[in-house]
Amino acid sequence: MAWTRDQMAARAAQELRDGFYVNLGIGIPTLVSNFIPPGMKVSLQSENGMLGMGPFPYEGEEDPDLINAGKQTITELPTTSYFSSADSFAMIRGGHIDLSILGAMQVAENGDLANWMIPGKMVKGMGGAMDLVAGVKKVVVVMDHVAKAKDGTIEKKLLRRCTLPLTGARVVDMVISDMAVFTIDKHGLGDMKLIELAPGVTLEDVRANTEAHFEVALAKAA
Amino acid sequence: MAWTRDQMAARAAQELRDGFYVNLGIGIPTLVSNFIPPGMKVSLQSENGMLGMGPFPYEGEEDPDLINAGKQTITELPTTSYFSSADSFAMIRGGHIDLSILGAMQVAENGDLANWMIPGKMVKGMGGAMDLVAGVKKVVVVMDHVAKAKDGTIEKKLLRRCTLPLTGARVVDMVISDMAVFTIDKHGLGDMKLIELAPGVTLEDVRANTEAHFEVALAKAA
Amino acid sequence: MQKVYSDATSALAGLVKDGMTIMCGGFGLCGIPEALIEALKESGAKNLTVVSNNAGVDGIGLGRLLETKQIAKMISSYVGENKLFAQQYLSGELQLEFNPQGTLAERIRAGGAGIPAFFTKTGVGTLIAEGKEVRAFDGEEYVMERGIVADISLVHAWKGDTEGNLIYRKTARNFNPMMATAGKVTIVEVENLVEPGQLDPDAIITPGVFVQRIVHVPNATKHIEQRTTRKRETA
Amino acid sequence: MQKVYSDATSALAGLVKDGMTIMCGGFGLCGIPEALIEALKESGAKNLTVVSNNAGVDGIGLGRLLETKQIAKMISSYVGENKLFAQQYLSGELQLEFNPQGTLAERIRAGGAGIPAFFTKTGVGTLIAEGKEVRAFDGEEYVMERGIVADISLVHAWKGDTEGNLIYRKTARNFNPMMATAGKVTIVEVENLVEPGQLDPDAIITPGVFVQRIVHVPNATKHIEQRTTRKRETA
Repeated sequence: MAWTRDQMAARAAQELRDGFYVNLGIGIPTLVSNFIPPGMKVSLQSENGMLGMGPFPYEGEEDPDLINAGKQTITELPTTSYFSSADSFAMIRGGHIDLSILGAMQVAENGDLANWMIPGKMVKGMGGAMDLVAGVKKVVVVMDHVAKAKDGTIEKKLLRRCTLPLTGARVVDMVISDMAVFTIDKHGLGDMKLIELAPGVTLEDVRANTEAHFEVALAKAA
Repeated sequence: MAWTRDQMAARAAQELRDGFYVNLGIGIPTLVSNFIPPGMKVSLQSENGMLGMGPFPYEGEEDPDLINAGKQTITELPTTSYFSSADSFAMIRGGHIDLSILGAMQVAENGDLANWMIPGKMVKGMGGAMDLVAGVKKVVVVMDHVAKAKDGTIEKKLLRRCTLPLTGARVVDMVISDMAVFTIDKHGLGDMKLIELAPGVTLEDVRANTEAHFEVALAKAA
Repeated sequence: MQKVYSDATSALAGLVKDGMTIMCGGFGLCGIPEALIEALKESGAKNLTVVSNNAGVDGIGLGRLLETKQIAKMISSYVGENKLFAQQYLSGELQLEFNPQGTLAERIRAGGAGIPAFFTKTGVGTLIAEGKEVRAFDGEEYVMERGIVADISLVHAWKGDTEGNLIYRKTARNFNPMMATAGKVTIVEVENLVEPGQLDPDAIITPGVFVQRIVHVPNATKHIEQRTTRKRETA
Repeated sequence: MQKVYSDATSALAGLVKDGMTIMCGGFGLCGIPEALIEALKESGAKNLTVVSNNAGVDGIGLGRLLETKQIAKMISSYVGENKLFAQQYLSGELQLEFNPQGTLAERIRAGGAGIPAFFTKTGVGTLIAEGKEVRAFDGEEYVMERGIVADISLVHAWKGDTEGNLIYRKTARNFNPMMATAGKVTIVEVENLVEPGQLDPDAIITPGVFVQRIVHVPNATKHIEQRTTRKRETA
């Protein structure tokens, strides 16, 4: 009864505002672009050096010189501009991007985020993730509430403190999982609040799958 | 019998090399562009944000959007590029300009340079001078050997130590005055050497008008 | 999200307050946002700190704001082409902070790029380094300079689309692109206002994300400070 | 002063030495200087430190230099799209220094701009900040990062004139412009070589001063790492 990937993306899209400049990570965050409300103007930034990212190209129209940060072929729009990666991260670091939506391995109740390395495994690198979470005005994590291993064991991902190396300390403002939505007051005391439950998910379900301490602040009963 | 302004500029032009990128200050340094040897390619940088500066425009063709760092109307060349002042000074600070030729109020034997303020007088500012002397690979000063006041008194300008506030510490590589040419080993011990005399100027004339200690290293007898 | 405003006065409306820090593009009188400066004058805001390489001349550019004594402090590299400036400075009415031109440009770039401080060789061993941290890297000394941001940046561009993408013309670019990135609110006057898609996306210097308000100034007055020419060779 | 060389091999001739630091433009396989990488392979230089956001894939781009074990160390933000990389890294043959992508881009920009160090929030409180100075400015913590320069920068551009003025195409720009500024010697391959005057001077991204050698690569091979498309709606 938890949210599907598309439903999580749709919920994340509720954080968009007219005129926003947004950076979307790979995976579920990419789907958010399918749920931009009609009439709302949202510009997508790609950290390799592009603002105003269009959809995937039609087959046969792929341009090797036109890719997003996930190295996927994309298209340009009438509003598009290109710039160097230095200028792109100046834009990000300088706080000019309104919203970053990205995935996570672990999030802690104080807003700490881990999504780039598992010690002992081959590490591919952090790419632009550390810059994005440090620089973008609002950081929304979209992720499965728990990780299910192949052997069926479950690992919690919403923790008191991250156990994996951090991508950023006190950087997450909101977590949208398949079970629920939480806000984190990262600039204040780091308080985490449960603000929404997915349909059919109970507070007890969330408690059972969450290590982080959180305050319950649901707008209506689940 | 000392060098004229044009002769000083011509002497400074001997420091140009084929392919050099050069920044010329206002006054006598501007004249150096008239003495670029035929066949030698020299590109002039203007620190407000231009590389490949052309001559003054023909009358009636002045463009208010096309000025040099002295705010004079100029022209562009086929090789011209424009950039922001931040990019321009990144170019200067990063050591990409080969030669800067500029005027001075005082130069010390260790390469210290003063050319931007006289305490007690209205100060207009240093503009780009501090950046140029700190960043450009080679700094050549072209100036009158001494300053003559209206009342006829003479003040020496080549000193043991500058008395005016500095534009840069240990920045000058060469001084071309109306009387002589000196080199300064600014990265070494700061030794100053007299290497040339203007026609008709004697070593004694130079000594009498110079406070700085210098070694005599003339290629031929004066 | 409509970024285009009908005129300079409405583009500034509701934004300007006494005591604000305002960045103002241009070098000398080249590429200055003259219509926006006039609107700033009309706003009557006082006690302003203005970051601008120069301070205009008497009656033109920032010189206009000196007439009304709206500027309390200038952060500049070269000033004093105007008598009013010298007068107000010498009487103590006007504060002045000199920055080497390249340091000023880089401080603004840093402010817009989320860099609170950086090291530069410019000014080491001079008055500029006094009271600042000096540190050696690889045997050479550098002084630490701070990034700066403004409450409002006023920018002049050659072409802009309704999205806020900007292109500058020749040396009128100067301080405008960095200032566009360093204003909490950036207001731009453009000589040519076009629809999205009419600018080459590879040639856009300021992406629209940096621009909050745009005003079309089709007949911008332009001034020449030092008119220098050469004689046409007769054939 | 002739900057144009007849081919990539001659453009590298006499410059490359064992142990050098080489910057290599591109993001993924987009905008990589493939002909120059091939010439670097042919040079046989060993023990190289390569600064590049990524490390190519097996058989393409920097992957070619892994085959010959010419790279001793990579300074990158994201690697491992190739088996050879993982293999050499895990066996200890290849050193790896990870930098956040924006920090890497800024370190290169700083290197080219004469800035030995700057502060950034990126990486504060993470492994990246370990052993580095962390300092608070206005109540927020920042980590100090160092500028970097290279002995040689290899750059790919869309158009260049014989003067070395460069223009890039779409997202193939990426790391190329900063690297062009941060090489003691910068060598560029251009898809289109034109005469001075054929590029719009307001649209030039890399001014010629940064470029020492140019080679024309008219039929550059281009690769797509992730081919993603949408279906055409039927009318």
